[in-house]
Amino acid sequence: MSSGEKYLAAAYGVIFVVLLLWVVIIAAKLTRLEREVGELAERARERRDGD
Amino acid sequence: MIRARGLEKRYGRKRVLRGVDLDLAPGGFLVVTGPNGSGKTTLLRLCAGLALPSGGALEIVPDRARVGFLGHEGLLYRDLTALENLDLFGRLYRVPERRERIGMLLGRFGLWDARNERVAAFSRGMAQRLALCRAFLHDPDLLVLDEPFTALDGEGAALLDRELASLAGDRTFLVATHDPHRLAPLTSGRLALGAS
Amino acid sequence: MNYIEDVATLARKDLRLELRARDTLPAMLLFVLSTFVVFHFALPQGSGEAAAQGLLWVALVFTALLGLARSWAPEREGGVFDGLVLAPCDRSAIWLGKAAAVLVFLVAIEVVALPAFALFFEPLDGAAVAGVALANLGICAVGTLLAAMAAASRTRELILPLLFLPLAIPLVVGGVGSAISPEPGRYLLFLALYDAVFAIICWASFEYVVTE
Amino acid sequence: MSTSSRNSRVPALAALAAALVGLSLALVFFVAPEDADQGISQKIFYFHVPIALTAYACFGWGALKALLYLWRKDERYDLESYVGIHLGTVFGTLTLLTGSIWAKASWGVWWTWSSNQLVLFLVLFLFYCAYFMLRFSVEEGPRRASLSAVYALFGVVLVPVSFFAIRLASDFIHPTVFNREGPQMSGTMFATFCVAWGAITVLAYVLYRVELAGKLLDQHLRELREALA
Repeated sequence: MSSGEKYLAAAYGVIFVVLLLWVVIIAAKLTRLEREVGELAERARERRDGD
Repeated sequence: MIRARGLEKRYGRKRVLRGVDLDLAPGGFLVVTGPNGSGKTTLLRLCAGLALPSGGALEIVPDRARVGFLGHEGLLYRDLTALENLDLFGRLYRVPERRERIGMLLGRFGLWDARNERVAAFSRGMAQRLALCRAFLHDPDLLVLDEPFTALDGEGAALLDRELASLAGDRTFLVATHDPHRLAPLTSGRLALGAS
Repeated sequence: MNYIEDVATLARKDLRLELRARDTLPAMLLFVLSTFVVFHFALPQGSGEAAAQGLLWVALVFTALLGLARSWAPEREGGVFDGLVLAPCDRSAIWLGKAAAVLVFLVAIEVVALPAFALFFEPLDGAAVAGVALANLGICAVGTLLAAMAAASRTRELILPLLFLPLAIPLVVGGVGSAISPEPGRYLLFLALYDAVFAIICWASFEYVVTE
Repeated sequence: MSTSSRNSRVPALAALAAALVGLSLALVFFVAPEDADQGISQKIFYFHVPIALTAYACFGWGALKALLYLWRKDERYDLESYVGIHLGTVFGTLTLLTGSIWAKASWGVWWTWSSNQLVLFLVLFLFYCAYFMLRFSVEEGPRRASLSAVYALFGVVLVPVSFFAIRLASDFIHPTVFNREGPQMSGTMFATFCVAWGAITVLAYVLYRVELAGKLLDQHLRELREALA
């Protein structure tokens, strides 16, 4: 690969990596949210069975 | 004078006030009580126009020039003297016969001798009296006082009692306190805030 | 008319506070002079006028930052922000009064610092001094508002340089340019434009910085 | 205004974004002719410039929402302003990275002060990092929203001001010798550029909506947790 092609690949690679990073961060948030919703659902069930 | 329905205040995650109703007619004297952290200070800041409610309705009739406020902090410049502080706020509030009124208030609260001393040199009780002078300075229609008796000694408290008694009836008061009995004779309404 | 009176009242208060406490002015003066001395040793021999002008502006910007960091200290220590916000005056008068006071301090410092610079490094021509004067307006206008923001934050003065420096870059460009460029007119015009634009936006938005 | 109805369009937009990005990649690598003197590395341009333009758009969007917040005091606008500026900073970082790679490819240096656009993005990058520093150092609540909104407005004013400052500065720091902002583009090159620009813009909007949905979920969850407390 000529040096030009290397830099071209590097540039588009960087774009892809940064977007991937963003997706990872959003995925981490989604799993946290999912766990919290689970806890709340649990608490709601306890309350409903309780009274 | 003040009307609040379902008043709510949130600071991000913390909800400080919820569902507070309040009516304060002109000339009224409403005493707000409640444990620490029940949102008394926040409610008073809302009624003084220092903060916006997060929910519910709040109407305050007098505009801010006619509101006197006493907070936990003295709202005074520590490196200015008593006279300079009152002179500054007197100008901002455009108080007529400013010098005479400042002199009268300082005398009424027993601070005349310390008028040229810097607030930084004041004891907490003297600073509280000066803060009261500042709150009464522009003869406001509505007075919002947050625990006015804190740090006052016997004499200071008596002076404040006399001042409140002389103004009750033709001025409107919203006072937060831990010792409502003292204000019982003047009180026209009570509001107890639970620990939210 | 009342607006001008309020601004004057507030500015006079700051001048009185400074004369009484005397903590900001001496500190700023010593800071700018010692910075020059440090530059003398940091500056390799014969590095030319552009470098010297650049160092003048580094010293000016950071001296201004020192003054701005203390600008709202009296209000914060006495909890007086609420008192000013409640006062019937227009909230922008609070900003303008403080900016005027900071300007007086900055000019007082520069009256000593600029001749000292001319003595230590390069003489300053009329355009350079005009550049400093115009930049002072921008520094005080924007800096005072940002200092009020910093006062509301937990980290107090620590965040002020972060907020201020990106906005000060155009001022440094205008200042250095007016000193070393053969035709300084463009740079002085740019500085005047910066002052006008940012003074308006500060004047309009200060209310939202001090109220909730 | 339940958020579910507004979010129904997001999957469709995401599909559109994917299609457009795929199309523009194909155009860039297989259709667009190689630039005469810069060679193949010139193809970085097709994504570098649209990303820069999208970063400007995000900062503008954040400032618009900030203005709406100051006017309406609705928490929703503060959130939208924050997400907009957050995305603008991500794209700004990308612009700096791809820009320096392009500078290395065409001028042999990883950083050059002579490319006005790169320097402008560096200034904006510093500015908006300070935006987040400010946001994290103030208690959550209306105060933080107001301060962030005012600072965001400063940011959008700073863009043109810095642009002129940098142009003025480049006269005396060292004159620009060879910065090719917009190389002459033949028909297909320009078409590729437009498709890429469209693709990046739609992609940015999708990222914005997804991130915003995540933040709103956070908020609703908090209210739910309080209700069940």
